[in-house]
Amino acid sequence: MIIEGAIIYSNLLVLLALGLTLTYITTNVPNFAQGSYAIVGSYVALTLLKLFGICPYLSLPVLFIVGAIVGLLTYLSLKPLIKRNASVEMLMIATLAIDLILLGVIGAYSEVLSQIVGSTQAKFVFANLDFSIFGFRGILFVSTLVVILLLFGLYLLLYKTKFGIALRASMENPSLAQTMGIDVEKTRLFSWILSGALAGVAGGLLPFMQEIVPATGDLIIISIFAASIVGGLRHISGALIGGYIIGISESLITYYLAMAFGAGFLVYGKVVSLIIMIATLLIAPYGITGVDWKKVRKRLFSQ
Amino acid sequence: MVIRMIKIKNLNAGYGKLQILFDINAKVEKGKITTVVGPNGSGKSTFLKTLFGLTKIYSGEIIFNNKNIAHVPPHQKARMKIAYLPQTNNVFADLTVEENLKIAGYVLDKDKVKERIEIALNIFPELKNILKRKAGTLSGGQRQFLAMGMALVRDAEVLMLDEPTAQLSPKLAEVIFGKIVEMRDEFGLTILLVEQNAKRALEISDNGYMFVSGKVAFEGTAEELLNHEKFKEYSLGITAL
Amino acid sequence: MEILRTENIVKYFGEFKALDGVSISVNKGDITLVIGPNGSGKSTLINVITGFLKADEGKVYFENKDITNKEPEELYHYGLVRTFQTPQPLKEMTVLENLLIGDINPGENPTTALFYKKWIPKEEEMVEKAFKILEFLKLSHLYDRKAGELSGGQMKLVEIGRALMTNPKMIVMDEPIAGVAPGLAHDIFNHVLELKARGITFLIVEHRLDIVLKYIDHLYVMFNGQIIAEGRGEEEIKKVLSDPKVVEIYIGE
Amino acid sequence: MSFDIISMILLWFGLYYIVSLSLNMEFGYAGIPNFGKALSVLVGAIAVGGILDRLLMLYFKINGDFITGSTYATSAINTIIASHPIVGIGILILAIILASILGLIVGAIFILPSAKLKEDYLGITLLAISEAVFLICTYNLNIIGGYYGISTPDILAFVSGEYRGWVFAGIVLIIAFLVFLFFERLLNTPFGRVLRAMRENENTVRAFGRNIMMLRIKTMAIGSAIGAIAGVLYSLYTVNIIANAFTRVDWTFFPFLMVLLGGKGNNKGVALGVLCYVVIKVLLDIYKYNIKYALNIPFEPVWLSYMLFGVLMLLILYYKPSGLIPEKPILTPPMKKKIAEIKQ
Repeated sequence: MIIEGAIIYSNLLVLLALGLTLTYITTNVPNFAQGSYAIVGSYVALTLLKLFGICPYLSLPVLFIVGAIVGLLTYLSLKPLIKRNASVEMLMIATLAIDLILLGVIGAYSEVLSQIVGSTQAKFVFANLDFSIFGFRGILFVSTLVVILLLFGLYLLLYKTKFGIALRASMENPSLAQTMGIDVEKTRLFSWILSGALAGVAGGLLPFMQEIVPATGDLIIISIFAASIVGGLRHISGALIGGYIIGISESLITYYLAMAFGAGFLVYGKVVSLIIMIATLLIAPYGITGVDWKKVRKRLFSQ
Repeated sequence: MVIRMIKIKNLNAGYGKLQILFDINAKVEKGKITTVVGPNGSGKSTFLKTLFGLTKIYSGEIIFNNKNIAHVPPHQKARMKIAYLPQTNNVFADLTVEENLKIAGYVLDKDKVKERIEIALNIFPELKNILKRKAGTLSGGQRQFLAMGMALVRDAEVLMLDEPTAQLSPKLAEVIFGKIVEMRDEFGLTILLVEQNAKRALEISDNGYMFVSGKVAFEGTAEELLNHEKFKEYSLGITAL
Repeated sequence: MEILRTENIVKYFGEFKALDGVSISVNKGDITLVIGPNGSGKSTLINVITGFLKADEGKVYFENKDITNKEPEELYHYGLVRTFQTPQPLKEMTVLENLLIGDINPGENPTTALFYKKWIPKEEEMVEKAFKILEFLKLSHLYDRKAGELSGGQMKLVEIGRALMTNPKMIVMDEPIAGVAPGLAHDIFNHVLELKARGITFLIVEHRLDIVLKYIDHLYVMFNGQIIAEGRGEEEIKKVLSDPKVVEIYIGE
Repeated sequence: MSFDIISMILLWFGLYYIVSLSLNMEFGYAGIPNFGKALSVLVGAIAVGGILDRLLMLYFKINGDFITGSTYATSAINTIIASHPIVGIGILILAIILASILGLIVGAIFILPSAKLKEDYLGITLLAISEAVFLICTYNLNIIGGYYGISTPDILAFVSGEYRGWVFAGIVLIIAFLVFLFFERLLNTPFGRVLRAMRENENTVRAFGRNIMMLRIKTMAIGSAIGAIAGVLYSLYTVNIIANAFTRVDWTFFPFLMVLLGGKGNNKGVALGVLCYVVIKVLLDIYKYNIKYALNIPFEPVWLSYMLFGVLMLLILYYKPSGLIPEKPILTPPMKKKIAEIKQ
């Protein structure tokens, strides 16, 4: 059962880390608001459930769109700074500011929703709504399916369409892409929209896993960054690898620590992510996908 | 009648506050190879970058088809049938050869791209067997073929090449020069070439410019340049203007 | 007498061999120039010498001490300073502050900084020196301007001024006059000459032979990561520049 | 009522000025994006709640669990302070010393894993470390009582309740002023100059013999020591520590807002930034229900303040990135003297 939870959590981390990595590659902005994007999705799903009785699984397409809009708005508000060549510190502070605005909006909204529904909605879970197959939780299948669909879709997009190839081209070398007539601006816009959309979907699934409060986004952002950094912030595939490494180790290591030292250890999941992230930064600062494996092999064999 | 393709008037440009080009006047004629030579640091590569809009232009005009394009952004120049090949990083290393060729035709419609890729592969048959390889794994010569092939795919009228033979063996350089001539003769392309290998480049060119310290030292037909009394001193950069 | 020597430096960038066994020797008090076409490895060589890149093979000796792959901050203490190809001024700081960074003051240690008596004497010395250098470089009227507001040529001068603050034994310069108008470029090299007279050694990468040729003592020509020619003294330098091999790489045969 | 507002403003001004001054050295001068500023404040709370309280328990020989034990210990010491004010002041000084030492060590260790990284990775790592320690302190009740909270000594037990706020504000302001003098003295020196140089261009600073890592470690050690002092004052003022209070928003984001608003790299400018923020914050805190009902907002005003301050931050970044009072060149006494000579 603990493995089940680890896989579900990893799937969600992949969705979130992928968005973070995408926007980092195209615009060089580490987005501290990525976690809150997801919580926006969670609350929209909650609203649809409470007001219209729509099962959160069915509202995923809506969350995709809502997330996309949030991503788009973020990019538009960062754009004046990017145009001015603001330093990366300033851009990071700007995303922290956007994160705070989102937190304010989510918090305010949760109270408004409570009043409409007539009961407090400051905390909620969807786990009780979930179905089960062969004793496994439905979220395991749904989140895995979403990740598979996403990867398949991304593969089709990036490798089979003209725009996708252009997107990869402008990620690798924006100025050369410009000389080919590619409007690099469009690819940036796209990456922010997709990043928000993925987070929105992740947000719809997250309440099946854990309790949601308005500030949950500020908590999961650590795991998201850890996943992206461990995998390597410069490659899309890094988010996939990092998402599973962090997701599984965060769940399993804390679980076994808790078995050994008592249930109190369950709350230290984020500490595990942090330690793995720091270890990665010290050994391979550009993450697993950033390692020059040829050089490593050479060094290993020469000794 | 000589149709002027590009005319450059009193161009001053550089990077940020570092001015590299001083009062450049030049013209590039249609269907001909114009070569810019000069010692290192004379501003010849900067000249190409400036024409394509990758540097800061302080003053001056770049007239193309009767329009001043000095301040048109690069991605729009690509749509005006101007192609620019940087000296390094001129292919997408993470993309396959085929994808590179496709992306070169980004602004064209689908059938046209197919047709142009066909043409490019005819001029560069060397690429046919390596279409599925990632460009990052190619040798220097193959990469240069690919870069030039990409320029052909774009169906450009003007081709600006920045030192296409740099760091290639003399034999490969010779092949590249051959392809440049072929592109001019087969498709009537207008080619603006910047070359370290001044002598050989001028031998295949129609017109030439010698740059020294960011200024035009002398200009004329390629032959006139080659026979200029100070050609060698200027090329080495030993003599001041 | 030799001050700096490299032995068979090899440097790879991925698969590409940027330096392929480079050995040079720089004599004390000389102005040594390295030329070569773009991509021949000149900048890589001086980045390896000054510790900004790490050599894959080979050794660097400075005053017969092995300094291979030492960090830049260590090399400074050997008396080896450098300037950069694109000027890297501290843009938001004044010209005077930019120069003062050239020397280390005990007051840079936070614990010493609080006790003014311990660092004021050195600071006084440094300020005097900075203004002398500014005068020497004819920049004293600009002392309170932000470095980011200067022209490209003035920035290069500020860089040289900063390098002078410590009485270095050797200054490595990466294209000190690129993008500098000829008049100012000659000024810069006249300063270099004066400093040479005071015993400072120079290793310079520069393209503009038309300007620098008459100032230099020793010339290396690089091509494809190797030294292909070398000459010391006016006669030999002339010979190098008419060497068919050198002419070929510049003009093509 | 209005008097209370003034004492609240003074108190918060002092607390936030201390934090912002230390952040200004780290971020404004040295360019270190310390998104983990809250950690240093939390360290101050740990010094008071985690160490001082335990020392008191030892002193009064109180056994039993930490949370109840510290309640007995603090009430025992409060009785003593009530009749011997000098003990209260002594505890304050002891706590500050403890916290500074702890802050010094934590700051130096805190930056270690990231001291060699680029700005973006640096900021991410500092934020993550700070957040992780925050979580541990919140959920582990044995450090500073976690989300239950523990009581701390009332160093002003000898002052009657109605004046306590004023006296405490006075103490905080005096300490804030001393911190200001400390930073002015520390930074108008070659040290301040080399920090700015590091912010502008690390390569140049390295080429001129400085070790970036050592500079970052020293800066963060000092910055965290000072930040911890604010943590001590805050914990002693509230007479009660709850780990949840040391959030990233309150102790990292808002100090960044104040530094950027006032003018990064300018200690006096930062004072203005802090004042602007604190006046708004205190007024919002006090009048939040009046605002809520007057404007008919259907939610807690704290959310509204998040939105407002987030937007304010964006506006500063757009229109006034150098702040209300931009930084000035560092002029050491010898520089001033020489410049005066030249101008004559």
